[in-house]
Amino acid sequence: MSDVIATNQTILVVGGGISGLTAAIEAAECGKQVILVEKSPTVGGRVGQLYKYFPKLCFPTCGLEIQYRRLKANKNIRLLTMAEVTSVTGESGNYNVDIKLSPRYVNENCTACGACAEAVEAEFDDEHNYGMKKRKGAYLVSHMAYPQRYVIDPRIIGTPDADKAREACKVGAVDTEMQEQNLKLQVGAVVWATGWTPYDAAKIQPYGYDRFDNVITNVEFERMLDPFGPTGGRVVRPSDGQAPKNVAFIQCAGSRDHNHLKHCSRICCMASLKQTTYLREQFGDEAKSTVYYIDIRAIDRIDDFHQKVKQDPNVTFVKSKVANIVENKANGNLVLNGVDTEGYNRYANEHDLVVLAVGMESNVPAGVLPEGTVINEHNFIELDEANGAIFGAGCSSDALDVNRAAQNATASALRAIQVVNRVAGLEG
Amino acid sequence: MAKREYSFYPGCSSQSKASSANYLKSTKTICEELDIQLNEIPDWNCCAASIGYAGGGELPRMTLSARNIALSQKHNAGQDIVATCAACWLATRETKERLEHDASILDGANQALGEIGIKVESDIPKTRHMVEVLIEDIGYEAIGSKVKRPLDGLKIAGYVGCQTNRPFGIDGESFENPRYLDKMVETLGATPVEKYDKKVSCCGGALMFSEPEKSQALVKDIIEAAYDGGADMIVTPCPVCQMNVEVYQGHINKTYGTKFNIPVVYYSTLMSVAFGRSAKEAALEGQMIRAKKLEDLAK
Amino acid sequence: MSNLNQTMLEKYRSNFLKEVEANVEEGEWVKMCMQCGVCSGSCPMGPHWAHPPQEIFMMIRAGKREEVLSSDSMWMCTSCYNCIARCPRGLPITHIMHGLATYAKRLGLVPQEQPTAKFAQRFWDNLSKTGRVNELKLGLSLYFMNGFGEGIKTALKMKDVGMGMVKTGRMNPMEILGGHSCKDKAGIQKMLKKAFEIEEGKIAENKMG
Amino acid sequence: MKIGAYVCKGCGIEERLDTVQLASVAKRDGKAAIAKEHEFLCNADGVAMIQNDIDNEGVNRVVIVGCSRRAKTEAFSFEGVAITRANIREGVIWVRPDTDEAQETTQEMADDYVRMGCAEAKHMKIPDASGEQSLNRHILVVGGGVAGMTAAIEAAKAGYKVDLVEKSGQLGGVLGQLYKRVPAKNGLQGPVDTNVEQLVHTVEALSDITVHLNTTVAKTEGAPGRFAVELATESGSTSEVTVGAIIQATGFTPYDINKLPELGGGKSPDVVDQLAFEALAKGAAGGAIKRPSDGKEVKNVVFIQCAGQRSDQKGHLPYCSGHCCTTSIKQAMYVKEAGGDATVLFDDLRTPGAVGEDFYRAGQERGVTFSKGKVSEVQANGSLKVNFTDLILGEETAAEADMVVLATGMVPNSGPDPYAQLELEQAKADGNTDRVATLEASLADAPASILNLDYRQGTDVPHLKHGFTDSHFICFPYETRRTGIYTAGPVRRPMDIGQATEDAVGAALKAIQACENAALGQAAHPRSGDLSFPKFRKEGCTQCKRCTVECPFGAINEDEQRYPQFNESRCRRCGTCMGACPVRVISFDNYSVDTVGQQLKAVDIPDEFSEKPRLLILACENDAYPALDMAGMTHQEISAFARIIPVRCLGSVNTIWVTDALNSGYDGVVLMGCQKGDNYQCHFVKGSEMAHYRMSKIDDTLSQLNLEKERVQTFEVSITDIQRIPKIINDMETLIGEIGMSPFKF
Repeated sequence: MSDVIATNQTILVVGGGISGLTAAIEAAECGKQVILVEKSPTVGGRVGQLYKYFPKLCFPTCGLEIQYRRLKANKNIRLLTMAEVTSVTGESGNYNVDIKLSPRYVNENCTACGACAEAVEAEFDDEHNYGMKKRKGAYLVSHMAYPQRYVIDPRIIGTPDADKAREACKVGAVDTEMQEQNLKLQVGAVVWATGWTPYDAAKIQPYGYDRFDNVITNVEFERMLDPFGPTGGRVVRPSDGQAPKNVAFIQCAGSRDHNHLKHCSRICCMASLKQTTYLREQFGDEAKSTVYYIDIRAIDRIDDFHQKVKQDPNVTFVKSKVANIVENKANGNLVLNGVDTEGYNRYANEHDLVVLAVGMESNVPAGVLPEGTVINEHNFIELDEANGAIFGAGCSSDALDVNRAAQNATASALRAIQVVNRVAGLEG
Repeated sequence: MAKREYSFYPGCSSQSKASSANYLKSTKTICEELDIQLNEIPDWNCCAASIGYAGGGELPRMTLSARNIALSQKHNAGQDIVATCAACWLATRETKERLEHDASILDGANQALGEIGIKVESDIPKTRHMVEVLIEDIGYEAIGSKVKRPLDGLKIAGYVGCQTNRPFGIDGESFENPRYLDKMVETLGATPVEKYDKKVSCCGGALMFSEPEKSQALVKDIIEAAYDGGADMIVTPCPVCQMNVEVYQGHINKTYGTKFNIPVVYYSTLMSVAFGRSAKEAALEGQMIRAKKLEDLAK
Repeated sequence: MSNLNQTMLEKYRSNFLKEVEANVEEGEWVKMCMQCGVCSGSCPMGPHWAHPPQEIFMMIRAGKREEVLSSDSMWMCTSCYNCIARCPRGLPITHIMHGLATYAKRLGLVPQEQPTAKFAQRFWDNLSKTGRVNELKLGLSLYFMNGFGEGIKTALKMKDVGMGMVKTGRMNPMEILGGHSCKDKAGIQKMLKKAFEIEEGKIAENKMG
Repeated sequence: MKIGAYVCKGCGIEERLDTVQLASVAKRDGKAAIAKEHEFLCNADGVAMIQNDIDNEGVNRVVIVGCSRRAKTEAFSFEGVAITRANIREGVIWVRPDTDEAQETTQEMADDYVRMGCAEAKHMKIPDASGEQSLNRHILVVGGGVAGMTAAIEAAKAGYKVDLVEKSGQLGGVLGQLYKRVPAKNGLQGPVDTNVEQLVHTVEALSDITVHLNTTVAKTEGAPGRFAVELATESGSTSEVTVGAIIQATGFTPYDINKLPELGGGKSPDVVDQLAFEALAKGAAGGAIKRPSDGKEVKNVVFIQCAGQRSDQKGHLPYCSGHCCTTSIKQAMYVKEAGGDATVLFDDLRTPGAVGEDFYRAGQERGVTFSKGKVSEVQANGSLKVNFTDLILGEETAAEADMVVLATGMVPNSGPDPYAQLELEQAKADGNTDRVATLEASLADAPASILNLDYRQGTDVPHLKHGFTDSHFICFPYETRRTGIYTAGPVRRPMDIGQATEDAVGAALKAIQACENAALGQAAHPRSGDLSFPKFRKEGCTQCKRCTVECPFGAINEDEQRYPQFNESRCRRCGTCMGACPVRVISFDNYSVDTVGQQLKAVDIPDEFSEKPRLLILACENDAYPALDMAGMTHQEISAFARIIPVRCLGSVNTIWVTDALNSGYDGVVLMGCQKGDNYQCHFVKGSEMAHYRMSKIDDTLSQLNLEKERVQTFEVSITDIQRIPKIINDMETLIGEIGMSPFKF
């Protein structure tokens, strides 16, 4: 990694999700030098785990393909995967950054032929599928993974599996001796786009995510629709593999709640509306959806999608925060207790699957960014003079949908460019 | 293990010949076993519980608990206040927080206390439930090591109820599925009822007196769920829960044609038996519905 | 009492919310409710409330003073704290319900024969006399709170319970002759008297204010 | 020209195929000067081998016989040569069973791909830019509101010159009319200063920004890097600026409350919209707000959300304007601060994100009353009475108010819809008088043009929906159908001040990028960096205008002799013009009628009785081709008779390819493009749609050849159709089995 060249005129983009990719590519296509670091083995981030986007119901991988092509074609971008920023110090135009590079145990010779995966036996929870599925100890994160290069799970290093992987590789790409490395870079500006993690549903105790099989999260629901996902593209009840026909969507699961995340996560309303259409897609008229909400936040022109779903006779809206869920032990169904606040009707509704619309927990880390960086109580990076040339982008700046994240990332790229252009001016 | 001392607030119901006298008795027994010394707060008074609000407004209620706190500071300086009754614990702990965060309450309470020449000093002692002492200061392991008579073969529903669970609860436990009674039951060699989904449902509390039918309906579900889980008995950390769930089973049977007859015991009773103490020391005679299986063990 | 009601009525005519904020325990929280309804759904007595908490908060904002204060809803609170534990806005709902009940009582608006109101008062009288609750007297006073005839009926109905309690040494017939008490009875009463004065004083201020 | 073909033996290719034969096919049929095999072509040694041939053997056409063009791009990127791929890994061995029976056809498949690769290479040129425009680091911003000023400032801060054009006599726009604004930062705070003066001051202070007040754009011609813009002042004087890119930030107009009489709009001076209420608040400057009718201090204000919006009623706005909830909360705070009472009647309270939800809580803390209520009527006789259904308490009720504020929506200030203008022209040509009438009527209502583009396809930026000039793409908010022209703020999409500011910064970046790209002759996204652009053979051109009309980006104009002007820097390189051209005079250096046509002709066509049909698959490189790669990765079986050619966009498919294929004996042709229609997924907007249209016309050709029309089929596919796409192809093979082989085999 000694070949990574960075100067005060280089822009560091942290996070290879849709926001980081956008910021990096847009800056690079303005002719700027960019280093893009991603903690995981592939770029693509959270959107790579989605089935469709609202409101167009188009496929995220389609946009990723374009972004990857722009990325491959652009010589101004240096991509580092399995790279984690551990410290940023300094001031605008002059930051020192420490980066920890975890070993992939697979070098650039890899042709993604898959021989190593076939050879290895050990299996682990597949992060890409939120652990709903197993993957091999040697694996390609997804078919869309970029770089298109396999990874060896560190847990098989030192086991016979590691040797099997090495022997299976005809091109000498498996290097079990690879070590962790630390990299020090000097850069002029930092675009921070480390995205979000779905809020831990187990913490929302009344909904029993940790106790009831048929209570799942919205992100897990997305994975079910992937033909190569944990359920082969079919929506099923975890408890018995049956097709759910009466699904409840619970909004603000962990959002707008002082016991959990105080902020509104913005995307969850639209996500649930979108997911009701998945049920339509799979079960036609047989599928009923009920959305339990406080306020439906289908902001601005995409409200017409909300109106469209409202027209669907199979979708019911109940203005109510569900109080608690009890399992019907006989059939694994779930009884939702609460009160419909419109006119006050008490209900105890039985559903065969419950989808928790969990919100976004910002991934902005503690103690990595320079002292004095303004990070608000919701753990988002504010746009503030005091932050020098550290710019939060996408869901590091607020709870944003993909479109606004990409928009915001484009803006962050310009702010970074202003800094490095100023530096260039000074350095001549 | 060195002797542990606490400033003890027994509460009205655990006085001799009061509704939870048996609770106090068995608590004393386990304290002997576990080398705990309870120093009763001299001349403690009622906490007004959660039903005192109609007669006493905010300040009078707070003042009552403030008196106990002040007396504890004066006579049991430096000791945590420990209560066995959920209501006593909750009222005192709530008062502690209001006194600490609401200057006008603190001032008002101290004016009132001034009438009897005492006042609440700064740094109010921690106010804890006996269960917290057992879990945090003693620990399941130490408790397990005291077991001489494992409660083999007993299946027990851990009914936590409300006020030892909300709003404060026991550290590290969740509101909806606290596990500490189950862990306790396991520690004592018995089997807890898993997925006991009435575990934290309300028994009606004080409304058992004013709204008996409504409250008994709640109790019915609590008992039913315990039977569904195959429980031999129910264990609880709260006097109100114990009384409400135990003593009205006859009435409930009349109203609903059920055949309930399930013992409802305190964790302290279970522990006393498991620790090899006599039926008397475990206060088993205090069971309106005899806990036969425990009596047999205690023989 | 009811003249206090008049004064308050006049003073806050335009705005019941302000009245609640000024005079009800934790009343300043009412405005923070966002009408999600989780409290109503979580309440064990929910089915028996005329108006569950979230609706009461809305009614307060809508200025439905009579309906709220004279309703028996808040008297249905068992103090299970479910609502507090779950409220996404952190409203101390249990305490607000208690506060509303207390305030309604002060203004003399409690519905006739509201059993919990009566019991709660008896509980207070009982404890404030000696500083400790005398369960027997409390029990009996309770049975007879709806008149003598009723009382006998209830007493008979409760006989088995009473006997059982006595048999198991958890009730003492002799308590009728006094029973448990704090040593410093007098002090406790002085203390409570003072506390009341202070609280009444506050309300009085609001009355002028 | 010298072709080097390099056959990789790695990834199991050697085990499955006769690579010696592949190399000889490259030499014999592909006319490759050099054909080499390598154990593992993408490793350092393999790459060095190729580089050496380029440096020392004069190879300038490189054919990589191995993996897909999407794999190993870092390894196979050689400067100054044309590169093609014969995809025999994902495209052949991974989609064919490893059996003895399959061996023969699998080898034939690979042989063909080698022939096709060489044929393509032979007809490719190495593209170079036209040099039509030089670096012009100068940007035009239209609109002097918060978005426009921000865009100007941010572009200037990045070192670019800006001309800021404002129609009115002063900068500030709507922001300038506000008393205070909703905070952009988190925390339970109230309204904050707009700081509009600072913003204006900054604009005036920056020497790189030239402000033009009372000015409009009279004419815009040219292309990114060389826009010639004529500015006209009220006084009539004009001046011209030459800019590299344009940002349109013309904002919005509040929906007219006079259209809402049921809500008291226009019935009482005390019923106002949000902007009018700002004016009153500004007047009161922190004191009690006085109501218009009688100057009485307002003690009690009711705010009605979603007034005339989120409604399917005729004349109302169907959408939500996003900002109105927080705006009403802010205004309710004004009232509270002055000691009054404020009630917000809402349907859904929309205060998204961290800042939004904080502001909602702040409003509650300050005692603003929120009721979920549906207003039926505002009675305006003397005092105001708002009749509404309280949805929580479930009752009909009413609220007295000193004033009522209607939260009406945003109407975008965009120019007329260029496609309506085009359609009008077409209708006139067709003599469709009714259509002409309706279109003329609608255009008469349309606002005056903003940019007055001198474009073949209309005077302004195309609308997306409801008159907003937004991007159609979720991943690409700044996708524009007029290259080098970007819209920002509420003209693009309904939004609040915070978002408008962010939006302007992003638009500034895109404008800067457009200048830089133009200077290098590079394409903008999605074909970023592409240097090829359409060239045409003038002598062959029949001036049919199809290219100028069908270009999805309005890039092509017509010169005075009515020949096409391609305007390289407006062009997005999709090839739709090439597909459109009936006389096939349009081509790109590295992508032309020949580069594809010669590939399909290079395929070996067995005779009619061989039972070896040939299927030509033209697959869009954006979605269909990646899906095919993933079909390979997941080992979906694909017919051994398919020959797949990636195309830039289905819009670039010239029907000659299909007729050539049929004439040369192909048995079936399958076209695969992206979703078309309103929810189009085509990255070039209309490409897929055009292709479907053109193919619908091909039936005549088929019947002339008297072939069944099922032999040619067009599909809409998506990148996730990893299993469906192979099925489509295999179904075609089955179909041919049923209807029989083509007789056109020679």
